[in-house]
Amino acid sequence: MSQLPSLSTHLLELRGIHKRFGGVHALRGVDMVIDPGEAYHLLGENGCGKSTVIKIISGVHAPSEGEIILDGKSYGQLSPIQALEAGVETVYQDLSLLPNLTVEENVALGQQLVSGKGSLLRPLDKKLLKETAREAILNVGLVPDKALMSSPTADLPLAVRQRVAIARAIACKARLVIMDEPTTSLTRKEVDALIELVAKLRAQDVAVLFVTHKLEESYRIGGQVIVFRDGQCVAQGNIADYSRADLSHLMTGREIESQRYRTGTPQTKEMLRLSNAGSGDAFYDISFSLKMGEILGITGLSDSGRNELALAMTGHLELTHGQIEIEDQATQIASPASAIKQGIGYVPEDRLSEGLFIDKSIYENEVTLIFDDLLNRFGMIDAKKGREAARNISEHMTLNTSDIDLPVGALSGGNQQRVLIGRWLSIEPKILVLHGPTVGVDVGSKDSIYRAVQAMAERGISLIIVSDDLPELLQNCDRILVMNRGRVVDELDAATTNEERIYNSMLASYQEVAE
Amino acid sequence: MRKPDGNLVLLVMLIVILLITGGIMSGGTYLSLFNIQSMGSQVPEIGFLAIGVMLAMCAGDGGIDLSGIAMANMAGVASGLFAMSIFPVAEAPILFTVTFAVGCMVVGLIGGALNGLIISRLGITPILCTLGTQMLFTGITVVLSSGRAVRIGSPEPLYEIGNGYFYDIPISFLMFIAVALVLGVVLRYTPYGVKLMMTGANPKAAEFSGFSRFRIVTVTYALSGLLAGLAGLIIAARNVNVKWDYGTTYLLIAILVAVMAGVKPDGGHGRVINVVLSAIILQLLSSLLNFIGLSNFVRDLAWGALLLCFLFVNRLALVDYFNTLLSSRRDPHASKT
Amino acid sequence: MVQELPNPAAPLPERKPRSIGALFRRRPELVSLSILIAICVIIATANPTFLQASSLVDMARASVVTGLFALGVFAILAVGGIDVSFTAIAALTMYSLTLFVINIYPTAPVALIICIAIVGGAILGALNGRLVHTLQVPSLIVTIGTQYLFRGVLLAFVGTVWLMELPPQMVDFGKASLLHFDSANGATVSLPLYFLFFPAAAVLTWVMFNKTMMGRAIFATGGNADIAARLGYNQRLVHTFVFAFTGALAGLAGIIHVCANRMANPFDLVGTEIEVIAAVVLGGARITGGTGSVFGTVTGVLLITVVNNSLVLVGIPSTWQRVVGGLFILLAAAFFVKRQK
Amino acid sequence: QEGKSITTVVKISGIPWFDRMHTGVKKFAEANPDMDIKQVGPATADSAQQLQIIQDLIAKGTDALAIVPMDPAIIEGLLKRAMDRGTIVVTHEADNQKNTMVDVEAFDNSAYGAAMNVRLAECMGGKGKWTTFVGSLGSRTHMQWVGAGEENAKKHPEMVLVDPNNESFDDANGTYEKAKEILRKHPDLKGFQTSAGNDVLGVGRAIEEAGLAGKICLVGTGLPNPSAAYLDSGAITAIGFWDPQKAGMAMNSVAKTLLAGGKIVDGMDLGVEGYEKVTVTKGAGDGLLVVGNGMVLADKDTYKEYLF
Ligand SMILES: Nc1ncnc2c1ncn2[C@@H]1O[C@H](COP(=O)(O)OP(=O)(O)OP(=O)(O)O)[C@@H](O)[C@H]1O
Ligand SMILES: Nc1ncnc2c1ncn2[C@@H]1O[C@H](COP(=O)(O)OP(=O)(O)OP(=O)(O)O)[C@@H](O)[C@H]1O
Ligand SMILES: [Mg+2]
Ligand SMILES: [Mg+2]
Repeated sequence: MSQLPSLSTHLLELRGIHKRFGGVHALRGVDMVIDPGEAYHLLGENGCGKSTVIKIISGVHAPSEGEIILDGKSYGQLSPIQALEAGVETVYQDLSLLPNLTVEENVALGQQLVSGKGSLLRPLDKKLLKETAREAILNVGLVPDKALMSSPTADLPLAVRQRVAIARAIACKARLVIMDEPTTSLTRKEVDALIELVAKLRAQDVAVLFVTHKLEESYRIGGQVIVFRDGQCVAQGNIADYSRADLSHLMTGREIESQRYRTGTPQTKEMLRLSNAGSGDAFYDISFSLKMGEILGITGLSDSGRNELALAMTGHLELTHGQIEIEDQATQIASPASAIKQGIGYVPEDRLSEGLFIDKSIYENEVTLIFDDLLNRFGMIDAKKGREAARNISEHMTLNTSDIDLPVGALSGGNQQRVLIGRWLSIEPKILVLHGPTVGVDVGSKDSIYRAVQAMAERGISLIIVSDDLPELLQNCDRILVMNRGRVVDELDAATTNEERIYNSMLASYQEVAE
Repeated sequence: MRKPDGNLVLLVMLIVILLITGGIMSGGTYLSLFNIQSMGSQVPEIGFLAIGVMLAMCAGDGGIDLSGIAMANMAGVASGLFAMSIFPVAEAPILFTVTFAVGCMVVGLIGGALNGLIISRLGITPILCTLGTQMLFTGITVVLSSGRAVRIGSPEPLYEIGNGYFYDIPISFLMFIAVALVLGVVLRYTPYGVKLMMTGANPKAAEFSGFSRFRIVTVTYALSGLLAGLAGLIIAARNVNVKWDYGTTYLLIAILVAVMAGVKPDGGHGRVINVVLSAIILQLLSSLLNFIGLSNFVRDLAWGALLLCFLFVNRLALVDYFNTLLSSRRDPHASKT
Repeated sequence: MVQELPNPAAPLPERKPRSIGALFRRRPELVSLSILIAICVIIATANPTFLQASSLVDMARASVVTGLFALGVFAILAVGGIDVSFTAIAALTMYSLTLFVINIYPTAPVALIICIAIVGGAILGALNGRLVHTLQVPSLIVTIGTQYLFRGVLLAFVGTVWLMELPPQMVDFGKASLLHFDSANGATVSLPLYFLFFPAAAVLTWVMFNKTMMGRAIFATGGNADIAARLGYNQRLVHTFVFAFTGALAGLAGIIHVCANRMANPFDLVGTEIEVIAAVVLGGARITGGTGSVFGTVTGVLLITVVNNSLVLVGIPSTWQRVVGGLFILLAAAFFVKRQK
Repeated sequence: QEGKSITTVVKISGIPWFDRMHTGVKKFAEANPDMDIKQVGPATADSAQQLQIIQDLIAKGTDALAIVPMDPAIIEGLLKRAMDRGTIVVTHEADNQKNTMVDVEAFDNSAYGAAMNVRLAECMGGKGKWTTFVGSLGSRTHMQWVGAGEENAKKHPEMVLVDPNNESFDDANGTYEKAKEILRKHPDLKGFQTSAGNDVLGVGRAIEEAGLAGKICLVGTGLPNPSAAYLDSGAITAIGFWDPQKAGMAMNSVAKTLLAGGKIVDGMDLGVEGYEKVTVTKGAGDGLLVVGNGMVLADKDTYKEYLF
């Protein structure tokens, strides 16, 4: 890696970037250098400013102070169009796909927008659009058939959307591709394809900047690591020179070791049993049972039916075959409300749109489920009782603020997730289904979420964790079910199995089923 | 209640300014007891409708109630015809009034519930649904009354509701304030109210939390209808007569009042007290213009300008700035380590 | 780049069955079309007079002003807004312009008058757009404000007197006919020249939406404005353009209204906005933005026009007309939702 | 009566009819410089708006109100309170208004409706299909006029009334569409009797555009100036009206008399053309009904005498 003094050799350089949002000082003097053809891994805890620095590079935010040097030219701030013109393409954390436009348009419109320097008063070249989109879609390993190209992105599963977003980034002549947590909903196979793609991009002298919480992927990709803490860059260097412990330490300022969290053991009472359950063509013949205080992991590729299974157990999807028994009583779960009434809780995958009331207070978000139980004798909500309950939850979930009147949106993602999980403590469900409980959450937050999960199992709640994060399942579960093409293909003891074993089982069986 | 509500502060300041201006410009007549009473008795009609609009907006998903005034007129006409067919006005004034008043509320409640059912069960967008029911209700009123005004008459108790005073305060205004208070409490302190606001803020999360959207939406629109029914009662009590085309301009004005009160059309946010103040402001301004004798076309202009001013002030966050000077600001991240 | 073989593990998006239901879901305007056809069949059965050429010509004529408004409203709904001020824009431009022509430039050619109307409407619309962009509040609120403002300015400062004596060239333009023939009772039926503006505007709108970057930018903004902004779509331009576009159409509609009626009444037009919005929504545009089509909008306009202009024909007495109209909106909307599910 | 105030409240300000009335009010003000005389009205045709204006005027302490109610029934309660407070109340176009001291009418409504129909029947030759338009079904005077018209038409057994009482909402364009539709449904229609001021303009345009001017008869309320072109072309057979200017002056004159404590008696002269010898009877309520002689029926040949 050459560090020449001249400006022009760097693709991009940030000097003394500060960013304030009202009273929040998100970035406190960031210096960073990006060179062509290199891969960068931007690491840091939730809320340390990673997304913010990216948004500054891609022109979404203007820095409060500092200088951006792009291709040797200095800017006080960039506009989205300037950044795009310079070849800075971004896959945002929220993907930033336009839900109502087709895949084709999402992928390829940007190219024509940029080549017209942002001018909108010009004709649209449909042919060029199709060609560009086709090529990019092929490059991310999707099949560019008409059905896909002409669907609105809102109709696609998350994993496909994520790849469409990546396709958009590489559809233009990119020189720097930024990806903010691009693999959160990708399965291992898809991640492999992405890693190959990155290698290809680098071979064409394109720089790639990753923001990620998944260290093992960063190690596989290699390149430089940039560590942020509290809005400052605390380290930059070759990733191979840092151990996991080093990085954790740099990010958090404290030691966190990887460990198996699961301590308790399931009780004998059977809480839930599915027999030959099925729903449409999403999943079939699912049978398993769950003991009191047991933690069951369910994993599989994104189209394996695991998401639908989670939804069906919690009243969001109708079960068309088989039956569900709760405490040996055959039952039906017709709606989320009925699931809750029967003691089944659900922490959805997408916490912002499905879980939290983002501009309502922490208090309201924590006691959401028990408003009807907080009544005093006038039929009003007993605020004292409610706040008591909310404080209790905050404490249990080790929230980093004691002010329960703050809007929940003011919390970082990890804390938000804790509120969402803690909500269920208020009704002590019999069964709690956690869907991707730590997606996009940093190490520190993960730690406290896992501890809280274990404490729930100790108290006799049966838990189901639906997740891609294999270490998470291994660290927390008693058993792990692997799903595939709508069926359970393997059942493993979490204490004795390992990641490799699960992957092999998952992929091997995938091919078997496919045949 | 923990943070002073910027909009509330603004509304209160505006009321004070209008009262002072009016007092000065009219040489005091504007502030005379008679005029204050007169203005007070004019507030409830539009006030009830505006609260109804607010409720619908709070329910989210493009919630709006365009059928308010149509429902008020329908309530007055239908309930009036019904009550008159049972009790002769002159002989049983109390029974008549009670029947009529209850009838108004029942008709409003049913009409509103119909809106709610159509929206939550059939999934029709509120704007289309209430536009359709607005025409339907107006049509029913026309059919019932053959398009003529229906004379409700003014038996003593009904007259009192519309024109009487309780310690110098118009009874209709007191009724309005009482209903607003009850609603304010309901929205703030009952599970229904809190759930309404949360559903409006994020319908999907509400569903995941097991709230019954069906029940919340139906109850909300039914409440909005109930308020329209009350508006119908007040109209009948004040004017002795009810008619299908009364108050056609109220449709937009009710929305104007709600919006000026800071109700978010996206749902999930709205305070009854702000709507009450906002309705009062509109009344003060409108009476002031009538007092000065300005052309009534200027009133339209003034309303438009006032609304845009509100938006500018909110945009520039002047009120927040003002508030920070008043109270020390909490930093959400202060506790972060 | 090297073309890579499709990854076998890539989950294919499941193909939607090509059923009628799926087709209706993808193309809601077909639902509107079906409703339109059904309504026409019903009316024609009730009174075959409906199928006369003269009634079709009458419908065509009656749809022009609503249609021009509706195309504008469609653009606004597509960008994710609602506009209730376009009727006030139309009223303000048409009245001020007519006043100007009568008093200052009585010999102005019609083409020039129309151009001024379009430009005038566009300027007022652009003001809306800028306000929506700067104030960052839903456009419904802003346009309620500007509706009052524009109408207030018109009536308080420009004038309230009806202008009955239009310059001859405007009257001639309103009378000029595209084709005319005599019906059975010796009455002349004529399709006015100004009718052409509606299809022309529809085609123009279609081109704008489907053949320019702006069209995509409008849909992008309607889908999600924040995302569109960070992807480099200039939001200020998009908003200003869309509202100006709607204003321009409104200005055009206003002046056509004047010429067709042979008088300029400043009290006209305002109050019809909700009906126009209903027409567009019945045409398949979602009130939340990002969807809809020109074809659907035209269908929606025809739907409303046919219903409005056939109640007497079908023999519904005045007293019942509102009940029927209201029920129609509800039924059509319900059918719509059902088919879309 | 030095310094006393009379305010005329019209249905809606700005429209030609009430602009014409305004000229009368201004004339009256010039003649009475020591009084405070004005005209106001709502910006929109909505009885609720008019109600508010009247209420504010009462609160302001106006001495006398001369009101042309949008809807007499709706303001009954308010007018009662006004009179209880000592405000003088005079109305116009509201012979059913109970709570008024004096209601001034330009003519007898039934006579007017019948007169228009006589003119229509004459034009139609006493036979053929005809129809009627009203501003709205709730408009009492309009319903009285067409009612009297229907009554008169019974004298001609061959006149057939079809699809009666179409609502025009005083909107020329809407009336035009509706007239076209009726002409389509009844291609052999021979006559229209209309009520609201704009109806003749809408129906007239429909007739003219269909090339039926002179073949179909149209008699209705309208003002000379706006109707001129259609009268000339023959699309409008005749218009009926009374002069709002005179009506405005008559109302103000009555109000002034009442303010001075004077009496309104049968056969008195209000000092206004068409109201030189008014009939005074008991009104719908406790007040009086004053009927003048202000009816005008004008056609192609005579409308030029009334240019407003
Ligand atoms: N739009 C905003 N308004 C106010 N504050 C903001 C905004 N965006 C970010 N911040 C602040 O900036 C800080 C950094 O946020 P950022 O989103 O960059 O974190 P991050 O490093 O991306 O976290 P994560 O790993 O969870 O994605 C946060 O603590 C937050 O307080
Ligand atoms: N509009 C906003 N106003 C105030 N703060 C914001 C805003 N948007 C984001 N933030 C802050 O940004 C921080 C990070 O937000 P972000 O959405 O990136 O979640 P996160 O902490 O990064 O979680 P995750 O990694 O799961 O995305 C939060 O602490 C939040 O306080
Ligand atoms: Mg984040
Ligand atoms: Mg981030």
